Amino acid sequence: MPDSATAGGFLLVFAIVLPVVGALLSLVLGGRHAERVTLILIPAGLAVAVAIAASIWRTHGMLQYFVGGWDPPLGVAFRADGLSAVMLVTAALLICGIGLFARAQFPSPRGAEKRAPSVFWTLLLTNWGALNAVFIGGDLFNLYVALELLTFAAVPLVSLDGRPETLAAALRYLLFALFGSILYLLGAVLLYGVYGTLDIVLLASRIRAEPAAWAAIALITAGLLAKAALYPFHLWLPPAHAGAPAPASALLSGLVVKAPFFLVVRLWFDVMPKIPERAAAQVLGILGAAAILFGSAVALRQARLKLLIAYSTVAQIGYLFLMFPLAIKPEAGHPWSTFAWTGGVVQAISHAFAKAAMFMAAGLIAEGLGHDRIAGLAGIGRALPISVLAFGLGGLSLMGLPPSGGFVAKAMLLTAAVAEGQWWWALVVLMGGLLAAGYVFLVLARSLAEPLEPLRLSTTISRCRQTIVLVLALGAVLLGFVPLEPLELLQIGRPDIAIDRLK
Amino acid sequence: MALAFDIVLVLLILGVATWTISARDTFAAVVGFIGFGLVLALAWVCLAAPDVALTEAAIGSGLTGGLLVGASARLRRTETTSGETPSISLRLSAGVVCTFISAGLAAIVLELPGKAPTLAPQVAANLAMIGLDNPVTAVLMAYRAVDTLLEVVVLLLVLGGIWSLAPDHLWGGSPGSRHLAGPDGVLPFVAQLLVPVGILVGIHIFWIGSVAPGGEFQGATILAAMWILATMAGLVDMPAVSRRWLRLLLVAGSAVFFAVGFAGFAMAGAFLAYPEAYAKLLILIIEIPLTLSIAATLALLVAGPPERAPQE
Amino acid sequence: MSAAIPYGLCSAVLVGLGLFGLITHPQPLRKILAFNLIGSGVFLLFGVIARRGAAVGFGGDPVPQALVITGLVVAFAGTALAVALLLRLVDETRRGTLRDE
Amino acid sequence: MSLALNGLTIVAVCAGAFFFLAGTVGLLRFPDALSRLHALTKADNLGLGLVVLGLLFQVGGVFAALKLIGVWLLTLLAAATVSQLLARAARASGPHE
Amino acid sequence: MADFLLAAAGFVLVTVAVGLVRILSGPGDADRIMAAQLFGTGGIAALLLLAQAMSVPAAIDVGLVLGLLAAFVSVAFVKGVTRSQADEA
Repeated sequence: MPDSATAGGFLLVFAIVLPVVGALLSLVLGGRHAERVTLILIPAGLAVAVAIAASIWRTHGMLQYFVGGWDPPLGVAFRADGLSAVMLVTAALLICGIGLFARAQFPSPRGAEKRAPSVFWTLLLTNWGALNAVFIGGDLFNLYVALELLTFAAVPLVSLDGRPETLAAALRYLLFALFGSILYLLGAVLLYGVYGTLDIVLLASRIRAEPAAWAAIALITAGLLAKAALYPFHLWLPPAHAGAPAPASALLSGLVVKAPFFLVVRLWFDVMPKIPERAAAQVLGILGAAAILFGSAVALRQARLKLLIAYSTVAQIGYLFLMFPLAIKPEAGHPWSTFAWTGGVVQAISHAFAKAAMFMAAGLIAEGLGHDRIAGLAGIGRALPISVLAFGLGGLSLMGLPPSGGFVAKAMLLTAAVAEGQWWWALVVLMGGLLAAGYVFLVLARSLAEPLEPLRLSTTISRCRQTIVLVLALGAVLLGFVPLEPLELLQIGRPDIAIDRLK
Repeated sequence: MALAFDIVLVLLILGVATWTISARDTFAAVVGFIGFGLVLALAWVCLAAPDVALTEAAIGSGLTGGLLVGASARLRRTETTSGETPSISLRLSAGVVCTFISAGLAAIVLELPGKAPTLAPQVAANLAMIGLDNPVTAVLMAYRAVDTLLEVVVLLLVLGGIWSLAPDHLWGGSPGSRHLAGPDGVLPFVAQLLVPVGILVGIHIFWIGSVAPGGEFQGATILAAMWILATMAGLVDMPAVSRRWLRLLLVAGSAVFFAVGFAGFAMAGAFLAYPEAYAKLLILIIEIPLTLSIAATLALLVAGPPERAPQE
Repeated sequence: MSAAIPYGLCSAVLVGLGLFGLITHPQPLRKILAFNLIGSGVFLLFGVIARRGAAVGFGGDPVPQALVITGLVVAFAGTALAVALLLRLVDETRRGTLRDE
Repeated sequence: MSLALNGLTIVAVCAGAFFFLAGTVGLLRFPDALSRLHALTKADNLGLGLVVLGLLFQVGGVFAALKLIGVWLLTLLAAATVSQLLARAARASGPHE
Repeated sequence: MADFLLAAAGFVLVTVAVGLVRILSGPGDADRIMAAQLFGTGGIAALLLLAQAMSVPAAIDVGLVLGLLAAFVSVAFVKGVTRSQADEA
């Protein structure tokens, strides 16, 4: 672990500052400029993310920056390891896709400023900045502020259309999120009280197995689970994600819920690798399993497409938490542990692409039909073939069928489960895959059915937007072709590098 | 004696808090919450944290109190319809869980290490480098300036979020209904008296922040409260939120903060670093626009989304 | 040193009380109030920790004190957003019922 | 000298405390909102005034003394106007509920 | 002296806390605001006594802030009530 700022560390500052300054600029300039600022900043932000990843890949070490030149514990550090870099790049790519897609949905006309576009573009940038701040934050309190920024940027997206249902969904989301962050803060406060620092790396070196530390971890984890909508904290997610406009749903489901998950991973594997009890990891796994089975089963019974996708998010979040019992179980650094850990992270990334594509495809379908009732989808496969194809490809990843990122992730989790003798998790993975196949095929079968009367779309859907969605879905598929080699990037900066055994 | 006072105060805090939770009437609970903020401010003084006491009095009790009182008065009429009470079993199990959590936390508090960890020596050692005498301001503006910067962004963003709740045709309009001065004008008279005094107090609290308890957040909160008071008295009207000057005012503080932060790259070798000789001056340069921006943001946060169409 | 203990216990009870309110009250405004109580409990605990860290002439560790100030402001922002959402929701549902859609 | 000052402080603060007590009793005993209002604004502001007076004998600087008096004047002003507004609100809404 | 001031602060605080019982019995909103106001004035008195007893001069500033914002909250209340009546009409 480097104990001073590393060369190139300033890039981390830019990862946060660029989107945030952009958001402020859009607020001041307003109107049409919000969109313009966003579209200019997207390539810049993508370049920063790629530069960070490249630097880590090249130097094989993590990036670190002390803000204001003050070393922790007095100051605040930003750090990026391989995992951060991968998440930064994923976020940048998705924001890129969402931004291009949203241009048609939130156009900024000449003349007076319009509400929805100005808000959407400003919040898109803020979400991005907050996500980046979470991915590179090195200080528990700074992360608290970043998480709050993320929440406050995400909630108004849910109620963007101003209908009472979405307002209620936004309020419920906000209350859950506030509850989560206060628990998180309580845990952080306890840690400071015992160890005198909020810096993650210093904490990792000072923390011991004692009641206060367990209580703090339990509180922080519970708070983050409420924000990540893991079963049984999932209640807020379906109405919120289904009620938001399609690009916003893509952002919320694809990226925003991954931020608290990322922090749980950071906490359990990097800050306190020695602390978590196996029993606690089993609890997380059980909640994950419950989420998979419950979310998928409820998704099967949905009558509306966007709600179906939202419940599928509940289920897919469950997979993320299967990595804990599998990766914590043997001594960390064990090859199967690394295997399961990598599987969980790949699941996070592939789900981000797949779900963003599916939500936006559903948005296009709903736009074309004027509704999103699954029973009324007949004929849409012929009318909007590219969107339906994108939906199907995304679904492939959710089911865990090859070739897709979801397949790689689920195969890794499955293998680790079998190899470690925790076969019950393997069963859950397979069951979840079958249920996912059920709801994806349900939608596809309806879409490809012959309509009773010829389908007429209420508006024409541009091929360009459909292509963007397809590209994102292909991203999820392509992750399945990535050889294990680049996954090595994920391991850089981890305290226990077991990478050579992976090969 | 001091311990006896502490115990009286703690019992009072808990009594008021229990009232806030158990009151049947929402408005009564809100009033209880304001009283709660008041006793909490006393507690902060006893805990040797006058800076926090000021913030608690200004934001925790005052501004939050005003916001909630206004909201609960408005919700008065709708409340009777949603009067369903949770089942006994839920309350019982919740009670058990919460008691358990409280007991656990209490046990941890009692078990905190005998030799408490502290960063006070490190804060003190670097104070001279920044040229401030108030250590809390030093933490907020130098050591952990990035938290403060993000926090200001949070405030602005929430304001944007609240504005976004306006119906489409009211976007860019003014928040709240137009308050007209009453016929006999008690309120305008009071406001004319109170607002100038309040502004002076606000500036005073902000200004002493570098040497004594106080600072930009506390000062800004008072300024915000005075602005709202003047609006409610009909002395001034809330501006339309699409006004360019208003947007500039809101962003000015964070813009200067970012600018000085970037200048830190060139002058002191790091983002948000201050060269030793100019640290105090630079912090002041940030703080003045920051106070004004925060004051405007806080006032508009309380005012809510636009409710009147912008006049063309 | 021991002077901070009553406040520490107080913060523990506040968190429990607020949690209870958050779970049992159906009205959103009461939930917002309860959230603020939990927040106060957490901040008070941080204050106790700061007080325990009194050293070098300071009455308390300034770092947690500063963080509490930041936390209070952020909590206020959350409360303001929640209240605005709630008021808007009430307006909208009332209008909705009047409109008979 | 300081003994005399301390004595004055004790007398004034005790008197102030008494008025707070009186205000509370009034709040509990008087029958309707308007007369409670009457009792309240008189008693607690007088109480605070006496406490401030008592403390004036203790503070060191002129500025601190001015601030103390300022606190009192502020509460006085606030209380007076608010009781005006409240009286009107109480009258407008009547003895309902 | 400090002990006397502290005791006086405690006494005032307890006294006004009894006044808070007034909130419990209501019945009108105006009663509640009044009780809060009594509590506020008493709280400020206790704060000033505390400031002197513990020699924290900054606590006087806290008193100033509380006095200012007490007025603000009460005005917000009156405005809220009139607004809700206007919404009714």
